[in-house]
Amino acid sequence: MASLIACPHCGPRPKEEFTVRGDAGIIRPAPDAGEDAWYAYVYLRDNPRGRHKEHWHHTSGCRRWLIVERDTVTHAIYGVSDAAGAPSQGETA
Amino acid sequence: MIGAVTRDHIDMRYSAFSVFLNALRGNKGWKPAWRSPVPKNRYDVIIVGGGGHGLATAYYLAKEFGITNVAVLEKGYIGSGNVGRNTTIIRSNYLLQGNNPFYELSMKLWEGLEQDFNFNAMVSQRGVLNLYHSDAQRDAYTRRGNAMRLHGVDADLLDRNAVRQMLPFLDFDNARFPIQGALMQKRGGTVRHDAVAWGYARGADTRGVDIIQNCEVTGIRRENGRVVGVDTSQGFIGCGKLALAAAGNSTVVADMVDMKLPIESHVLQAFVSEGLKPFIDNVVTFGAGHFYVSQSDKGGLVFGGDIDGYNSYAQRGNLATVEHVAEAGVAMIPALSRVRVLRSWGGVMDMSMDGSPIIDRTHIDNLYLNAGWCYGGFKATPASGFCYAHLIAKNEPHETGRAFRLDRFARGRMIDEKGVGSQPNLH
Amino acid sequence: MSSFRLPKGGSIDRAKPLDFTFDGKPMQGFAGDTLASALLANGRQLVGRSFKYHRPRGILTAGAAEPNALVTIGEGGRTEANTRATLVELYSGLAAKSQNRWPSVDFDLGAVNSLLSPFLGAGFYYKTFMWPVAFWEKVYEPIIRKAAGLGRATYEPDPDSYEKWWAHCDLLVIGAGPAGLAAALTAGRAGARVILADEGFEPGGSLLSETALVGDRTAIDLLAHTLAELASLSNVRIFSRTTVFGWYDGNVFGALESVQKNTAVVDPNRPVERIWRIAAKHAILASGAEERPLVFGGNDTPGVMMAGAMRSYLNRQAIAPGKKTVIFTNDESGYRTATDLETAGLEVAAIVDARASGASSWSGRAPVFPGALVQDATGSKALTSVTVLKGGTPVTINADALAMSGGWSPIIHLACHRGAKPVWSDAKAAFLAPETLDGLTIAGSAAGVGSLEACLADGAGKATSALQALGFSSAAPAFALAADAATVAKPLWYVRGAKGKAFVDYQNDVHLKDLGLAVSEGYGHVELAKRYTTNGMATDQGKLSNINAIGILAEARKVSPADVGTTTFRPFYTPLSFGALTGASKGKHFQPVRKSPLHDWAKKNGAVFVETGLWYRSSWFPKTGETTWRESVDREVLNVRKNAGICDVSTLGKIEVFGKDAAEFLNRVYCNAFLKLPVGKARYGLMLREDGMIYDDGTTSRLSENHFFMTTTTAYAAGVMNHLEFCAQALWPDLDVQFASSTDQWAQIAVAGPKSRMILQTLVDEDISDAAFPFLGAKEVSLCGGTLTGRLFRISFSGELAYELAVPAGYGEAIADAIMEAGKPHGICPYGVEALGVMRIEKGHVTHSEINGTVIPSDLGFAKMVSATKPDFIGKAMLAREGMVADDRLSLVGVKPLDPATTFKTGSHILSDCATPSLENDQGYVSSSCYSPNLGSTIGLALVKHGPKRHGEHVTVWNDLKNEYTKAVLCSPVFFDPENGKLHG
Amino acid sequence: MVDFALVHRPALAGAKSGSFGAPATGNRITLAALPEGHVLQVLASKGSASLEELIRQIADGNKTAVRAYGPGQWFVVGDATLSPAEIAGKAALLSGKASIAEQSHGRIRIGMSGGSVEAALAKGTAVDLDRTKFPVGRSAMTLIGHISALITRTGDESFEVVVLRGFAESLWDELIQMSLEFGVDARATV
Ligand SMILES: Cc1cc2nc3c(=O)[nH]c(=O)nc-3n(C[C@H](O)[C@H](O)[C@H](O)COP(=O)(O)OP(=O)(O)OC[C@H]3O[C@@H](n4cnc5c(N)ncnc54)[C@H](O)[C@@H]3O)c2cc1C
Ligand SMILES: NC(=O)c1ccc[n+]([C@@H]2O[C@H](COP(=O)([O-])OP(=O)(O)OC[C@H]3O[C@@H](n4cnc5c(N)ncnc54)[C@H](O)[C@@H]3O)[C@@H](O)[C@H]2O)c1
Ligand SMILES: Cc1cc2nc3c(=O)[nH]c(=O)nc-3n(C[C@H](O)[C@H](O)[C@H](O)COP(=O)(O)O)c2cc1C
Ligand SMILES: [Zn+2]
Repeated sequence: MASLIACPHCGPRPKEEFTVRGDAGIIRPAPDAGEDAWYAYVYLRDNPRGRHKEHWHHTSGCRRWLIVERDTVTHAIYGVSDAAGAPSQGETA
Repeated sequence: MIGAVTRDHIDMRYSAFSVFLNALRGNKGWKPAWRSPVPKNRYDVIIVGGGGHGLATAYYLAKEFGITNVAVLEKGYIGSGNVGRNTTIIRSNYLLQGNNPFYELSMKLWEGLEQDFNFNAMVSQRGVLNLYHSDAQRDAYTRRGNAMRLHGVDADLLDRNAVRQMLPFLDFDNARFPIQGALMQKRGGTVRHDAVAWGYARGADTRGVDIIQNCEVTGIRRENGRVVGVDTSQGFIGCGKLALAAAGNSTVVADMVDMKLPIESHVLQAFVSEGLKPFIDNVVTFGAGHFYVSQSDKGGLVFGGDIDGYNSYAQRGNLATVEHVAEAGVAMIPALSRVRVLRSWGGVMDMSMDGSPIIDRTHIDNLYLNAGWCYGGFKATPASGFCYAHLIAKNEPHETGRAFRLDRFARGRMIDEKGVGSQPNLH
Repeated sequence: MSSFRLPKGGSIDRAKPLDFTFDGKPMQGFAGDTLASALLANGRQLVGRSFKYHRPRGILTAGAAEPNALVTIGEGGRTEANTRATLVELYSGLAAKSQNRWPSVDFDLGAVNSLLSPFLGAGFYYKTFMWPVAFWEKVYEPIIRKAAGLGRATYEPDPDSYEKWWAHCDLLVIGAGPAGLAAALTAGRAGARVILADEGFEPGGSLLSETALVGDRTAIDLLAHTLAELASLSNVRIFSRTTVFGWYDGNVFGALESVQKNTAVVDPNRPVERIWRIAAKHAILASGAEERPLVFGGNDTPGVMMAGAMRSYLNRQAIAPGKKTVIFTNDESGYRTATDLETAGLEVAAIVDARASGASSWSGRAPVFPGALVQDATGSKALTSVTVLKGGTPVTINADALAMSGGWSPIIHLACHRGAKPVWSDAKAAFLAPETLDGLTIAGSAAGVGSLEACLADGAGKATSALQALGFSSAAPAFALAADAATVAKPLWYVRGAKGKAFVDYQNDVHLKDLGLAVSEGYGHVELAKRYTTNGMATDQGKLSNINAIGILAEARKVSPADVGTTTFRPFYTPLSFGALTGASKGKHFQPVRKSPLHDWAKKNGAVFVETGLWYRSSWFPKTGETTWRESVDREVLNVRKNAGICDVSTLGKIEVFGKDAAEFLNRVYCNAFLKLPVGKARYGLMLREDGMIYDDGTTSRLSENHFFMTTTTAYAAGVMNHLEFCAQALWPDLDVQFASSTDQWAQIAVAGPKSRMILQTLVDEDISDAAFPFLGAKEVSLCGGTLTGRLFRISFSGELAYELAVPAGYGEAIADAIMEAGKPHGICPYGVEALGVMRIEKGHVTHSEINGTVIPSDLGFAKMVSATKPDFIGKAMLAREGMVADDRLSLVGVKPLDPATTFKTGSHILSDCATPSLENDQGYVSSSCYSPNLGSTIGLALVKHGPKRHGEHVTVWNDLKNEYTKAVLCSPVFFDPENGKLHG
Repeated sequence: MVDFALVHRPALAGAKSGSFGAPATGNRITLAALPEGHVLQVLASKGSASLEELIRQIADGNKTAVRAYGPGQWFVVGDATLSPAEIAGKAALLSGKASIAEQSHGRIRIGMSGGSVEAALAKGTAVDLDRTKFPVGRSAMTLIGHISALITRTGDESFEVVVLRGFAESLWDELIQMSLEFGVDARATV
């Protein structure tokens, strides 16, 4: 993976154009959710062997945050979508 | 106190003399460096992971604490993990109070290790230089160097000319980011990675520890809140205490007891060049890009850079990172341009949320955790094994490792050398 | 002497002689020679010395697997060590040198190691050199290091250039032998975008040395026709001299093209090497097969050669291997070599065939010994005789050449770069790549196919199915189906009872006994054996040795090769220069340069520049007569505080924030309140990370209801932009907010000092009196009588009455000039980041020297800025943790020496007065320091335990690195104008 | 107020001009600094329906004037310089539906053309610029070497590159480097 990521807006692009943030499964708790919830949000991530969803930012492209679903063992990519659900543009490549 | 020493051990002591003797006997006399035992039904302590830390822990449990009914379970072959694939740099040039004494203890253990476990691990204190290229970096190294001195660790701040005299082949004349100087630790250096695993394995084995290869832990059995044993590819094995030392696979094993860890697994690549006559005598790290290099005793330039940046359990990386590392290499040493890179590989690292490790008990009272070593765990091997053995034997953290607590994140007591926070791929 | 070159034959161009040297000796070859073939033609068999025992070594192969013929070519910055002579295309002026020998390759003192060999068995160094302790670094290691290694690298920089190139195709074909050509032709005809890459300097692979007929045409003729048709197809690109070195995720292949490695005169407009990143929808690996060496005594004696290589040198370069050749073979290919030798009129003394059955058919003159074995080859620097075990009895045959063929191993290196494990096939007696690989198909002998016709058919067939999957339904195979005629022999891993050393890994001097020792010492696992003996770890990566090592381990462990398995195939297929991997990004071009719109303005005002990230910033403006930077900086500081100064702050990050929810959004990303910031006002904002640490700071102004203008620090501009986009897109997609980076749109100029208003008013059309435009005012202004519109902010980093004026970048220099002009009568001067730094320290303003990722607002005295009323903002929740409220946190204080004549440096630690230096007694450290010309003393900001409670306490500022121990006092971090009188002036 | 002439300093004023690289080849590359006219960054407000039509109205009519580079994000470029008032007028036209960020000085346009222009650019970007995949009018925000820029195909053998002002000179040098083997004529002044 990451040699080429198919950005839903820009088409296949190399790793150099992206910034990886990590686990896209974590959801920001409510302000009053309590210490444990916040600790979990800030410090605990899914780290599976296999299928995993991550936040990738197309920094040198459309500047959209994407959700890349991939396999952490084979590096196969199952799908890439816009984190805010923006519809994919007629991809350019 | 000294653990049990078997006759076999005495016979097989390595020395110039034993090499000579065996040569005359056509080298037929050598015995296996460690046995390949069938697992017993139960051990007092089971260590998951036959890497540097697991094997060192077993060695010190036997040697320092007399606990010899111990098994090290390794899913592959010994050293198949990061201990067998790292760039072998050892140093104790840390900034923070939690880290600095621990890595210095490790350095002291390295300094006596080979005679201690009777195996030449080629501990080579050839000096580590961290280059700086800006006033801000110099100030940060001044702070770090002084922190080291406060603990009696050797540190020197070199200016541009001093560095140039030592390493005239660095780019001093045409650099995009001119070298201003370096923080040097003379006692830093390199160690032959495989030999560390083998030396500890042999040392532990001769003291009665069972080292069981091709034995993957697939499950952890619990009865009324305590661990009673592990399911493995070689069947169930019971234990009194279970100690995890699975490095890059730590969260996978922890998941077996539904324990979530503040750790992500990332791939870090390393590289070796074709064999060359002596080219560079020290360990040098670049300050304006991700690159560090030393020369192995075989002649290969061993070097590396930064992690690829995405979660991975594949021990292989990405071409873009390879190119990035090479660019930084040539920026530091222009003459590398015509040197050929022979091989690249990757290892899976347990990146923690503050870049520092965890050696601690867990919510299960006979389950122990050793993880979160990031790039830095090879140099830590002896101290990690020593402190972890202490924790397992006495159920009390060793003084020197006590900052590496699992609850420090929840308590807001992070040990963050880089100051980048809970973003593992930046540590 | 050229006796080894036959008078006729081969594909060399005898009309084009090429002069070169070897170890300084002038020699001649022809166009079409490799360095290896040219050396052979000149009777140079002994070309190198081995790694450990310094044994004389000759040329063994004709390709990438060469373990022996490693030479150093080129001079000065072009010196290249460990170069395979077999891959070097000969050119005139080539200078080659042998390696790892002293004084010469013919007489090498290192050879005494051979006598010591019993003591130098595998891993001997792990067992000794441990005493005395101090001896390792001082004595043993230097000796080992000097002995180890092969060639010597240069310290001179490389004069040549490199580059990288992306390529895209439907089908990448790796290898231009029969299989690859057939695949490429099939795909080319179907109209697919095809790239055909081959490492050789001419395409054709084994066809180039093939004498057999294909149907009714010669192999050479077939090759010519195929290449002609491919050349006529615009959708096909042929990359010669291009090695595909790695297969990466996303089906991207890395390839190295050597562009100008075949000439002594380098055209500076082109690179010497170029890396291709090839994005292929599908690829066909037609890399061929490697002939297996046979493991017998003295199998490394110069004159012993792979049968296929011997045949290639004979047929391509008309090289006679010697006068009298013995063939030792375990399959048919030995006979092909024998045939071609005899056809060329050379004597084949005997064909020693390990197979009891012998050859299926042999009509040549040479006698065949079925079921016989070569046990030893003898000769010190060149082969003289061969001992053959025939019907159990040894017979000696005089010979000066020995061809060996142990069978063939498919070259599946690339197929295994992405984690696939090879599978052992008893039928093929070889490891094959797994059948199903996404995006890659193996064809030809790389897939275990034997005969030429079958390889052609296989390549064509595999291409057809690959193309159909890609939607080229029309694709039809370019060659008809053909049965595989080749037979596969039972492998012969080694010959028993050899007297001499039987080498498995030539380059690393690993011999049969070493592998035995590894097994008996418990290192029998193929990976442990590799590491313990170093088999397969040399520059050839075991292309020849691994398979035999596996066979030998299998026998020693009494299991099948399937159970032993292979070691891991890793990039690179063949070694790759740093230069190629680096491309054009070297020297000053290592990273791009980012220039402020005021760069040239600063330059013409005499600025001294400093790298700040990718930017260059002006650090001070020396005046003639000033000899030290301190002089200039002191003057700038004093002048700004007395009169006025102008400073380029364009590198600060600037972000336009738009949208109905812009205010709500900013209120959530800053820890202080922004919701009610009035239009026309600026506010200092603190941005936290979710873990509560301060991430960045800066002023943000409200230009209109739904339009804010945010500034960030120079270093964090990009990071903050990413962070804002994450919050907007991933956390709160429901908010209507958009961002545009306008850092480069604006030239931003700080004008500071008591006279700054007077000066600016001459340019600004609107009234900027304190009443009309008070502290923290922010608005669009008209400049110079309406000629230009800019943005004016009344903010101050220096603590003076100060403004920041933003104007469209292209007019930055004009406006800066105008300000200088207007300021002249008021004594304005340009000042740089150094003076700025001094003034901000005097005022106790923090930067990233303090905001280092481990501090929270209260550490820096910003506790009151953290909104208690906002329900939520990034970082709020985590601030409650015990460690964050603990009172032993390091927090901000000022520090100054008791004796102004003394000084201290940033990075020094703080110890309580007279405390013994230790980590336990460490109280904190100096985060920033400077000489303050206003206070006439060094001053510093420090992060210290209980800091604010300790003002007035005497401490030691401890800088052991510089033996500098300064008595100092802790104080308020605001050293200058604490009442901010000047600021509001 | 001081009397002074408002002199505009082009971003590439200091960049090198002239002919470089291989002597005349059929496929020479031409590199030209384009007029620092207008570059407007248009950002769609949340929930705005497709704005292409509206945005075309604020452009100067040139067929490659509007350049989409991501969802709800466009650059509108042209040779003419626009006064703040003119830009305000265009903003009004989009009011509520999209915002305009003035980037006329922040982004620099470079024209690149010639027989081997695709090949030269392929040394920098991973975008497949093949004519069938990347037709005239198509744009892509991408990395060229280490610098990110907006590439637009403006003709069969011509592209336009839009880059941050601060990086313009660096990119200019890189583009020349990438073109050397084909030969390049570079005009840094409009
Ligand atoms: C490329 C690279 C370069 C590095 N460079 C340096 C350096 O220069 N200096 C430095 O100090 N550090 C370096 N490191 C870090 C260092 O190598 C590691 O932190 C350290 O080796 C980890 O400890 P370990 O040796 O016990 O890990 P490992 O050797 O990885 O041991 C963990 C073992 O656990 C086994 N295991 C995992 N799961 C199971 C299971 N379920 N059952 C059984 N066994 C299991 C694995 O197979 C593995 O053998 C580097 C790391 C890498 C990857
Ligand atoms: N069993 C046998 O008798 C036997 C075994 C092997 C080969 N052969 C004969 O050899 C021929 C095999 O044809 P083929 O096309 O399969 O192989 P080939 O050897 O003819 O061609 C392979 C080509 O790929 C190139 N190559 C290999 N790796 C490369 C890489 N990474 N990058 C770029 N180029 C690379 C090689 O330089 C070579 O030119 C047939 O004629 C066959 O009869 C016979
Ligand atoms: C310090 C060090 C030096 C190495 N030197 C060599 C070398 O000279 N030749 C070689 O082929 N591999 C060398 N390697 C790489 C190993 O062959 C191997 O790739 C690495 O240990 C990872 O194992 P794997 O590739 O089997 O996964 C070296 C590795 C390390 C850690
Ligand atoms: Zn994109």
